Amino acid sequence: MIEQFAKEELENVAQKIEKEGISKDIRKRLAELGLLAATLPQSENGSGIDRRSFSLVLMTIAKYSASVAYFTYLQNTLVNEILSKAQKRKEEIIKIASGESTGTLVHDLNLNFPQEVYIKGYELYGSNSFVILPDADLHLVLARSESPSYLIMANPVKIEKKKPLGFRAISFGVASYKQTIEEDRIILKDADSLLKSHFFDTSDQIAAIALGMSESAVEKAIEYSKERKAFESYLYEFQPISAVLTDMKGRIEEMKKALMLSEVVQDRILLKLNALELSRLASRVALQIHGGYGYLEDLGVERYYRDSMFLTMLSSNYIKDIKTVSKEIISPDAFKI
Amino acid sequence: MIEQFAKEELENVAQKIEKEGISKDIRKRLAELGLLAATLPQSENGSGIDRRSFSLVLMTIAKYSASVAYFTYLQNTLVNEILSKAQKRKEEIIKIASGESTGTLVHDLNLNFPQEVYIKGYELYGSNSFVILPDADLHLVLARSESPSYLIMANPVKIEKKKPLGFRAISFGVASYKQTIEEDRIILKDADSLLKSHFFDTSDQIAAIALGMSESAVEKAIEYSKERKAFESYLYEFQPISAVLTDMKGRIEEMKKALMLSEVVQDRILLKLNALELSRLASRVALQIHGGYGYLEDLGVERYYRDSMFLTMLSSNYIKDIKTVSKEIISPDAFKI
Amino acid sequence: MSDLSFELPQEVEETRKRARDFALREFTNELIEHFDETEEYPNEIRKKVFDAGFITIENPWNMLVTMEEFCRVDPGIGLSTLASVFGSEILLLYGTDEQKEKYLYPTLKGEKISAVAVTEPGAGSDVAGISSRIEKTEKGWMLNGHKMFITNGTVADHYYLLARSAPPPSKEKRHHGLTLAIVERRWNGVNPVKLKGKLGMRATDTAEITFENVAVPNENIVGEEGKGFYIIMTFFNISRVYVAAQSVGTAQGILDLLLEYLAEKPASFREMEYVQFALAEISALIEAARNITYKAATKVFSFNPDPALTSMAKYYAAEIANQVANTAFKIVGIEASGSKLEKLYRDAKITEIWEGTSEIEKLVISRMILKKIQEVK
Amino acid sequence: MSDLSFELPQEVEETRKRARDFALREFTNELIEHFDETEEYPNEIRKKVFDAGFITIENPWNMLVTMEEFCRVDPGIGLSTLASVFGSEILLLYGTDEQKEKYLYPTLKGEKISAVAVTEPGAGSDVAGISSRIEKTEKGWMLNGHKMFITNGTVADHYYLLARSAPPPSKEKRHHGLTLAIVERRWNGVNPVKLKGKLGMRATDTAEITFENVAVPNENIVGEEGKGFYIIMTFFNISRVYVAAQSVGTAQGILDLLLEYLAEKPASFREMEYVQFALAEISALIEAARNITYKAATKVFSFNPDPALTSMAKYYAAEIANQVANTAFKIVGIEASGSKLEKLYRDAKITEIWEGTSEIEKLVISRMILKKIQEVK
Repeated sequence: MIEQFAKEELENVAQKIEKEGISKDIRKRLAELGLLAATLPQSENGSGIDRRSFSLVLMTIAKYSASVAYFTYLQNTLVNEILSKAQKRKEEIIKIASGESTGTLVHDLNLNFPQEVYIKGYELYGSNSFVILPDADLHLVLARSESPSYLIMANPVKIEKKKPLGFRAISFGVASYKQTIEEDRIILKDADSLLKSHFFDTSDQIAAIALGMSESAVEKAIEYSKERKAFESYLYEFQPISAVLTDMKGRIEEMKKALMLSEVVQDRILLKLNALELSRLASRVALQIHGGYGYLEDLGVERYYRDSMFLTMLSSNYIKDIKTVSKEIISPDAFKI
Repeated sequence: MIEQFAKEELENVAQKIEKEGISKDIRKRLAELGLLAATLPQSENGSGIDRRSFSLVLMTIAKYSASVAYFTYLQNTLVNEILSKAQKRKEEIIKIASGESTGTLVHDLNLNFPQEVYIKGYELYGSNSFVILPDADLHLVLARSESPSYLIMANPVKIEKKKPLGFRAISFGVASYKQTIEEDRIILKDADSLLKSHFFDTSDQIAAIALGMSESAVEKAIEYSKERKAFESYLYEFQPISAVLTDMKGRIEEMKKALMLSEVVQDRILLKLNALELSRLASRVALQIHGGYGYLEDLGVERYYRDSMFLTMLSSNYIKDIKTVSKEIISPDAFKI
Repeated sequence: MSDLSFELPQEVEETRKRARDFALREFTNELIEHFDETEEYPNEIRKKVFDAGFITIENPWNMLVTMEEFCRVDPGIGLSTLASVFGSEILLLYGTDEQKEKYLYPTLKGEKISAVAVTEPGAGSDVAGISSRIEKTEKGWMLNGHKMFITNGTVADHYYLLARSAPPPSKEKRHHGLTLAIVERRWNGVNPVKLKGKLGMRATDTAEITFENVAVPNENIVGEEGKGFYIIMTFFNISRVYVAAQSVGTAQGILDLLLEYLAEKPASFREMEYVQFALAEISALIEAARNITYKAATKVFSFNPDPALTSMAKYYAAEIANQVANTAFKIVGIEASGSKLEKLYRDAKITEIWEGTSEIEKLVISRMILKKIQEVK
Repeated sequence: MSDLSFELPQEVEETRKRARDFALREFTNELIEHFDETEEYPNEIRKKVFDAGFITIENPWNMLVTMEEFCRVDPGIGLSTLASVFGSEILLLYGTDEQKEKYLYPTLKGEKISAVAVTEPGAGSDVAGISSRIEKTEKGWMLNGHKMFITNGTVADHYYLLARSAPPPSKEKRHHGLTLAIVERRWNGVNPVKLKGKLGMRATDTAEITFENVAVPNENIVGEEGKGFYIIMTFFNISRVYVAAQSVGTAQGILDLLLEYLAEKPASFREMEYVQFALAEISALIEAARNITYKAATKVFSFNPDPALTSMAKYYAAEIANQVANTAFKIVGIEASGSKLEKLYRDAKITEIWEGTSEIEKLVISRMILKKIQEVK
């Protein structure tokens, strides 16, 4: 069903979505399919989809529109993982789950150096320069204070959009805050470590998006290799081309299987890193096979090249990720020097 | 149980086995554990172990002695896959399954160019320079003729052993044949394609051995990184060292999962290639971390370096393997030029 | 003690310095963003580059290091300005005095812009596979065809164009019967259309051009009729060295940005061994790419080209530029967002594609090696 | 038009040719196998190498290309014979006339064999971490310690040995207080034990050596007391260039073997694009490794060493040698079994380990880069 939705409603408009953004119609369709509060139990207005199936959903959507897949991931993160766990703000959950409004999470956990959003008393101030979907209706903002950190429902005083490298259907930019917040807008305390473990835990969902993108890039390349001739032979007849495509296919299949069985968080993080790397490689190969045409946006191939790197930047920090796993599987003192 | 056997009966003598070969005692123990006719149904004197479990067995043994794992694989290939499928020579099956005698398969399927073993009428002649276990009691020889190829039970007139790069517990070398064979020593007709599909189909077993070796190499390296200091810190504290070890661990875990779900033959072939590559990389990393000590045979680390390449050479031909899969998943005309 | 020297002549090093200063001063972030955004051709900067004397083919080393230093700051503007004389070596080597007078010298004076029109929709790297036709008429020649991805396509005054003048004598001799002609953009029947939406190098002008019954006078044929393939291959041997320099410059630019990033952050960050290893690896790769590029250039610039070496330089340097971009991102991550690093990542990819894809380069290299085997036998 | 030149002087190229001919003639397959099998030191071949005039430090380029060409045929015998003067640069640069007379000149005449004894069981790449002690006595010095992986350890007449003569003044200055001494193998208390069972390079002599109350006369101290670390680092800057050449030679040897294999097989096999691409990639990598090695050598041999460049050469060339071996195996597969390719695969690995592991090289490179950041700030 998701396959059908993605194929029929996203495939042909994928390029248009990139230009015009994810429309309310698409959000509504995602909502109808129960994908905006996917893993939330039905009792809490969710769809009760199990985690593994949700990963497959993301992978399928990513094959047709990586932007829509990432958007879906982001909305679910807010709704399923954060708002619902915080046992708060039922009305916001419903709004996002229904596609009525959009939400975003403003944090600096994948950055090498913290962004300056602080809370002092009830005063929230500062800005973050790397916000995905800064024009979302709902901002959940990780704010640092002297002791713990807080996740706060806030409204930016100013946003400044920048053209992102990838996921151009989704806005990106700077969001600045300056407001006095009410008590009930504090969603989580000690939000830093809770968010971190959330991100680590959902690493497999990012891996799923990366794999969907990889698969799609490779399939496009195979298709093209069957249409395009050079030196009077089809591209796929050339050994190095079929070898690299076959190799990619194999690695995708391998990681898809690993995705199904990755229960431990360290495995998920490493799978994410590997899948992201694969997606960058697959997009580079696909672009290369398309030659000059691949370098033009018309064929929709260069998009994979940008999206795969942008997804990497958005959802992983190699040093932090590998450090986290090293400490777990080698020694708490690992990765020190 | 297998873990216990491997740990107790192989770990401490692994280096000794490399020097002295796989003794009859070890064969007997493997037989007692039902590992020499592992996947053969009990009705045919086998142990009836399912395929997936057998892969795990090979992986476990390979962690302690790659030579013994490969030997086990080889004996099973003969007994389970070939002799039993050919519905012939029950007494040979029993002998090998019991560890009483050893068998080998003499073929050229992983070579770029065929070896010269021919059959003309009932005359078998020629030689093969790349035979594993040429001093086996039983030789199953792939002999080419004008039309189909045959698998023949033969006795070499001469063998010449060479020191192999890896698996030094197992002999390796040239075997020459010159004999008139009896009708009933022809095991298979059109053996070429049957053996090919056998090797492709059991690619996951080779992957399992490669993964066992990788795991063991990485674990040895982690252990050493916790004992050895440089610049007054333990090696594992250095970021590049913990990063590479963590990365390897992740890839091993990933492939282990893929191994469990690889049902399609193409997936198995590609998994084999990836696992072999990983084993070479892991052994190189492990040796590097051990530094000069790694370069000496005493620590048993350089062995992984040799064994991983030797296993690669024995059980895959990159060009042939990738071509086979390319033709299957891209087009019958793929990988042509 | 040795003839070996890895030092460029002082004059060239001075040009390098001047080029770097020029690029840092003139290729402002604002302009870089502007041309990346609008995909306009940076004609004003081109003129400045001319006036500053960077475009000269007297000592090609000067152009080479300028290419490197310009691309280090911005490959889009950098290449775009320097490539305004694209193809000049063709006339220099094969042109008649009249052709030089009419086309080459005005170009080298900055009065005209040239382009090379070889690639076609159906024939990218496979030069011999082009299907544009140039046929003899009573008065001269008639051109019909379709060219693709032509750099400077809509801004050039004239193209050095390859078309088929006779059918290939055999399957093995597909590269026979191609003829090179100078075709002016403003002639009747020439219709260039700007291609927009490139991943990177958006300051370069790229066009699709159709030619419909274009009359080409006899005097505009370059070299011998039917021998255009060789002329173009000779030219590629030169132009590929410049693409290698583009790659080296881009890679160096990425390292510059990474070092800038690190310099702004607390020392503890850059002292992490993981970061140090990445810096070491990147530096070694750039060093290797630069040496091989210069070595190929010494051959080409002394009229003794080594096609295998040139192809190694082109393919290896392109590979390195892309690899280095990936490594830099692994460290900087999302903080590179909106930065020049992002742009160089997009720009770098073209180096594996134009002037012969990496695949073509590898075939050139291996054919030279296999020839040796053949000779030995 | 340019000072740049990638051509070695004719004299050096002649030496290279002589070295190649010598190696092809003298390093027979039989001998290669013999020394690989027995792990003996090839002393007879060493003498021949001497007699043929290959061991000379007058023009170090001659030694460098000889190293390359010897290792191309067999790294074990090749390095082992050339390294019989290992450490000579130490005396050349820091030795007294008496030390030169007694140790250096006889070594350079082939009458003695030298070795460098730095590495210890507990301190490989971490030179400052060594714990052998050399202490002043009434008459001279007393040495106690334990050295490991010493090339020529059981065949050398004397060692250039580093030991601690004073405790480090602080944690940051661990490299202070180390002293370099010439120690003869036959002195009382010196006990070298040959290490057998190496993965490759089995024609080289490798030893573990214990020193028990070894009396060292005053005149055997090299350079200033306590400054041994600097002497050794200066020496490594030289010796690493030779290891880079070893790697380049090994890599080239692997390519030779691959080409030999291909030449013997039907042309259709080597004309497969997959094989062609592999050849192209291998050739480009070797070209890159050789250039960087020669560039580092131009610096070192003109007494203007660039440690970052030397480390790049050492690490990059080693990386390439190992990578190239892997690629070659991918093509030849099991048919390489028992061939020299197998042996070169085993030999190649050491280049990433000795004379500073690849990890150490990377730290040297990045420290130089980070220094620049520091200076700019």
